[in-house]
Amino acid sequence: MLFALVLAPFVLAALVPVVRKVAGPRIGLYTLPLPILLFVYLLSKTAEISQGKVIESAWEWVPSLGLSFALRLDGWSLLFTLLVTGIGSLVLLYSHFYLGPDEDLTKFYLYLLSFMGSMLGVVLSANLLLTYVFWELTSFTSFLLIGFWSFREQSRYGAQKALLITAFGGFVMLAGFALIYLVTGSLNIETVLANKGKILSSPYYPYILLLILVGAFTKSAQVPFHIWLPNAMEAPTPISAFLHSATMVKAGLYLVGRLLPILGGTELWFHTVTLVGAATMVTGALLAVKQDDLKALLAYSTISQLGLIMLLFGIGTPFSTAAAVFHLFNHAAFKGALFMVVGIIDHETGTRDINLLGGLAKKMPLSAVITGLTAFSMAGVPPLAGFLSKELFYEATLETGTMGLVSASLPWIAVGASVFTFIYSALLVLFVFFGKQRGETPKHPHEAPGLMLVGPGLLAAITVIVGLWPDLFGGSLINPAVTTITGKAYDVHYHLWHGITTPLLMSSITVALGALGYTLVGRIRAWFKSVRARVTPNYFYDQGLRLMIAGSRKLTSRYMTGLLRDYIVYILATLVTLVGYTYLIKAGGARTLQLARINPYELIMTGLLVAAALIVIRTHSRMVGVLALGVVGFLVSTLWVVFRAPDLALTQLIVETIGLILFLLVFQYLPSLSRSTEPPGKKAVNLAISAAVGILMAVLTITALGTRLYEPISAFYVDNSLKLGGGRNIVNVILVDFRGLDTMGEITVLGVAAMGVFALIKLKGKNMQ
Amino acid sequence: MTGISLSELLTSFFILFGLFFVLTGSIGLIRFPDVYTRLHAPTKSATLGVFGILIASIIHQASHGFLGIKEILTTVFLFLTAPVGAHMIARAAYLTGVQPAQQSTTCEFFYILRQKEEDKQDADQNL
Amino acid sequence: MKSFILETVSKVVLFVILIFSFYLLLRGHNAPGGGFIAGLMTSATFILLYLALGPGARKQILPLNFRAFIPVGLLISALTGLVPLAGGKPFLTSAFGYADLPVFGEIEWATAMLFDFGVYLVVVGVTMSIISVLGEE
Amino acid sequence: MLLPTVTNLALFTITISMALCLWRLIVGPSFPDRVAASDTISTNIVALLIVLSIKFTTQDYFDAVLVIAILGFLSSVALAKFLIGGSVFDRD
Repeated sequence: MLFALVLAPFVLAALVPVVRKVAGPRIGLYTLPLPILLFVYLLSKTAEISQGKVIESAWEWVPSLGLSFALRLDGWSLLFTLLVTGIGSLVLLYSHFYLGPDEDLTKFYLYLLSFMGSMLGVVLSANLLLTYVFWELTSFTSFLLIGFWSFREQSRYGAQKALLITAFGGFVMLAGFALIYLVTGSLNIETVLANKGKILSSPYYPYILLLILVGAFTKSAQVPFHIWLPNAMEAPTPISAFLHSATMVKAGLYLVGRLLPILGGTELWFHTVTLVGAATMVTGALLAVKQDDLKALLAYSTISQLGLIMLLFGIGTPFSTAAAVFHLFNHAAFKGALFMVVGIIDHETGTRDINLLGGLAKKMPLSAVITGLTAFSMAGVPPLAGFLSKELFYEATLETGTMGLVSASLPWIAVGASVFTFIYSALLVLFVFFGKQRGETPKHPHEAPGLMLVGPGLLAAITVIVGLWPDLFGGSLINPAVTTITGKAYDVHYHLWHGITTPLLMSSITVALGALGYTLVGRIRAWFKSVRARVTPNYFYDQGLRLMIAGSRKLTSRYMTGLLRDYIVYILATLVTLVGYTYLIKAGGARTLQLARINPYELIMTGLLVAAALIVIRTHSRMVGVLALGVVGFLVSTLWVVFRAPDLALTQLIVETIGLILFLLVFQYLPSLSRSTEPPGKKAVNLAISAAVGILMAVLTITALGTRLYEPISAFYVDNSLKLGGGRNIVNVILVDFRGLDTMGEITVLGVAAMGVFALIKLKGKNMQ
Repeated sequence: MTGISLSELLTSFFILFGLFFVLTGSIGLIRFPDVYTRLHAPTKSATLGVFGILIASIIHQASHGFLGIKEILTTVFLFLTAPVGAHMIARAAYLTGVQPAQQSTTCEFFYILRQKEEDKQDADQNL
Repeated sequence: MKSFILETVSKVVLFVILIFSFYLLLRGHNAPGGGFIAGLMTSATFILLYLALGPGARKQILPLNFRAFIPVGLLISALTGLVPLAGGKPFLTSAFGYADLPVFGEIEWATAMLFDFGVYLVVVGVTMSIISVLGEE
Repeated sequence: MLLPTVTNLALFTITISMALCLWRLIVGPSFPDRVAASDTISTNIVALLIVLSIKFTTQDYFDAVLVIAILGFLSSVALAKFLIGGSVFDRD
């Protein structure tokens, strides 16, 4: 059944072009039922899954590679599948209104649905290699989606950047998986989990950990690799809402969560993941404050929140994992809503520049309410869900215990980052919706159509409900996920009010400092903008790309001279050196060369042959060359006949003649043969190489005929060709019967070659006129 | 020399017969002064020379019990095509203006051909 | 520069070679011959036709579309391969037997010959389509 | 005893005549000479093969013989046509 879950979006994606003809501009609504259906199906499964039951189905895809199409629905993947399908359906509904009918809707929905399928694949896959396959699929579909408005240079740049970085991460991760396969001998997550001791103790452990973490960090836009996410904002807003806030960027977190029981628990894990998480959280928050474009602000805020969750996974205690999962769920909800609202603002007012917006509350009351709820939940203001996850976050940072300086400083970093989170959330709400109208917006703002607000409204409602009754989701969603990760049953009840505890103190400090900060927000933004860091990861990326391209161009231009002659020289030279080397050194020179008796008659024939060949070389006129070549062919065929190989002789003869005629036909187009004016040096090289190849081939054939390593198979053909093949002409029986498949291949190649020649000539004809 | 059957005698006779023409054809190819005369010799070798050897092979095979239809087909084919081949080559030589050697008689057709070409060129000019 | 001698002779010779190439094709199984050689021979015949009568005339006498030969040939060869597959045997297994026809007496048929015929068609198709394209350009 | 000597003699003389043609091919002042030379070479090869088939008394060579004859004719006609108008298939 899980196959249907993963493959259905792909099938529907394939059908989109067809459905588009029927549905016309309303294709969005036609594709809506699928994610809703999947969402409902998954909801029906939550009851069983929360009891710890696991649904599995596997199909041997490529057994030899250990790649089986194994899917597994457990607590941790259930949460993600619900996220993907739930937010997916809201995004589909939203994009129906967001994208005008003149957009290329077929392409949009086809990519979107195939993304949904591949994302489901990532979270459901139980085989590491399969995860990798779907992982790269998500990178690929996100590339297509970011570059949806391909006529804009910025979106092309953003798409390429996203693909390069995430695909690079994917490759590095694949190396990590390979090492795991090396150590544990299996790619199935269950078996890998079973002998996790082997991995932890093996010398490869640090490499495995770092390689896989790079994959996760690139996908979840952690610090050094975060630069692609802001550029990914070039994608249409529903995509940013769906991919770049709720699902795709969380795949890295999913992987970290999935591999925590296997790789986690060690000091290396704690230090790398926590530090990177903390660094991302801080940089994201700081950069978010100074952004002018609302979407960029949200992008940096996503980076900061992802850093926060990664940090929690780094701590690795069951409590911090619970906090991480809880925040992950909340973040998906409020960030999705925020992106959609920003999309509405952009749609309605025509701009996303924060300096032009202001006082929209009067004209867009509903959006103001939704943004207020979601932004303040992000800021961690009670009684919203964000406050609760912030509390859990603070509590988790407090009890990291033994890890020395790092664990001591965590709470302060957490509070610092949360202060800035509060500032930019306040910016989002107060700056945009309240206060006076700052600048002229291109379009006169008014409220979005009702149905468009359903998506963000629903998500805002969830943040409020989860805030007031956290336990509602705790039992069915959060705890099963944590149990799958930590492996031990985790049954904690969540409630909003924990009483007066240090986390509450920290929260109140954050809110106080945040409010204070907001009052000075103008000066803070100006100061942040003035800080011009020269050496940023962006700088590395752009310069690195430029240098790589320039370098490779310089390298190839050195040996790719464009002259056919040079290429042939390269090929033959390598042939001679490699084969010659193995023959002379490895095989210790010529074996006993048993030469058959050469009767004088053959000598004369070969003499004539060489003479004709010399004519071909020495001649000036093309015609004589071709003619002499014909004579060479004829003489070779007589040799065939003498050695009693009539089939070969016949074929050789006819090919010679038809070749001659083809030459004549082509001569009408060829320019006159100019004397090859190559410098003597090059001619010497040509001579040397051709001589070497000639000798090599002769020696090889003689030794090959001389040595009898294996029983020649000709014996089989000789006695079976009549019995099995029913023909006395062994060559033909082999060609047509025993080795029929090869001939099939050959004639197909012949057909394709003919088509090629035909096209070349016809095309040449066309653009000649 | 005893015990030579009739067929062996005949075969070798015809081989020699054919051989004579093949050889003379090649010698002719070398000795004759210009293209046109040179073309006469090899066609003879093609027809009569190969013809002789073919008859020899028919007799030889017949004595061994094979009736070679293919030999007859080849002879017929050769008889047909050899002269045409020579004709085409001569025509090609003629049209590309290969000069006949002095010994051969002057050839009226040459002048007619020249005339035709000149009129054609004039026609092209004033077109 | 039509040459009448060539034309008349080639009309006669044409059939000789054509029959010969079919002969080569059919007996390919037991003696030198087979799809490739016969295919080339037939293309030689058509070339002779081109030489003698020019491509235009060829269209009236032989209104064949050589490019269609290639897929047809491939299809025949593929079918001879697929039919045994349908019958459960591995791809391209060939059957053969002996049948005696009234006129020709006892002859040997083999499905491999069908395959060979497919090869024959492809070879003719390939050579002739290239030559006709070059020729008529 | 007579036949083997005769066939060997035949083989020898045919090769000689082929060498002569080859010489004409190399020297041949005008191009048609060279075409004639190559045509004769193919005829010589035909003769050679027939003599060989007599020598080995086999039937197999006759196909090759016929084919060589056909192709020899074809190539010389093609070469000749090429010489005349430069276009082998002259469009009528």
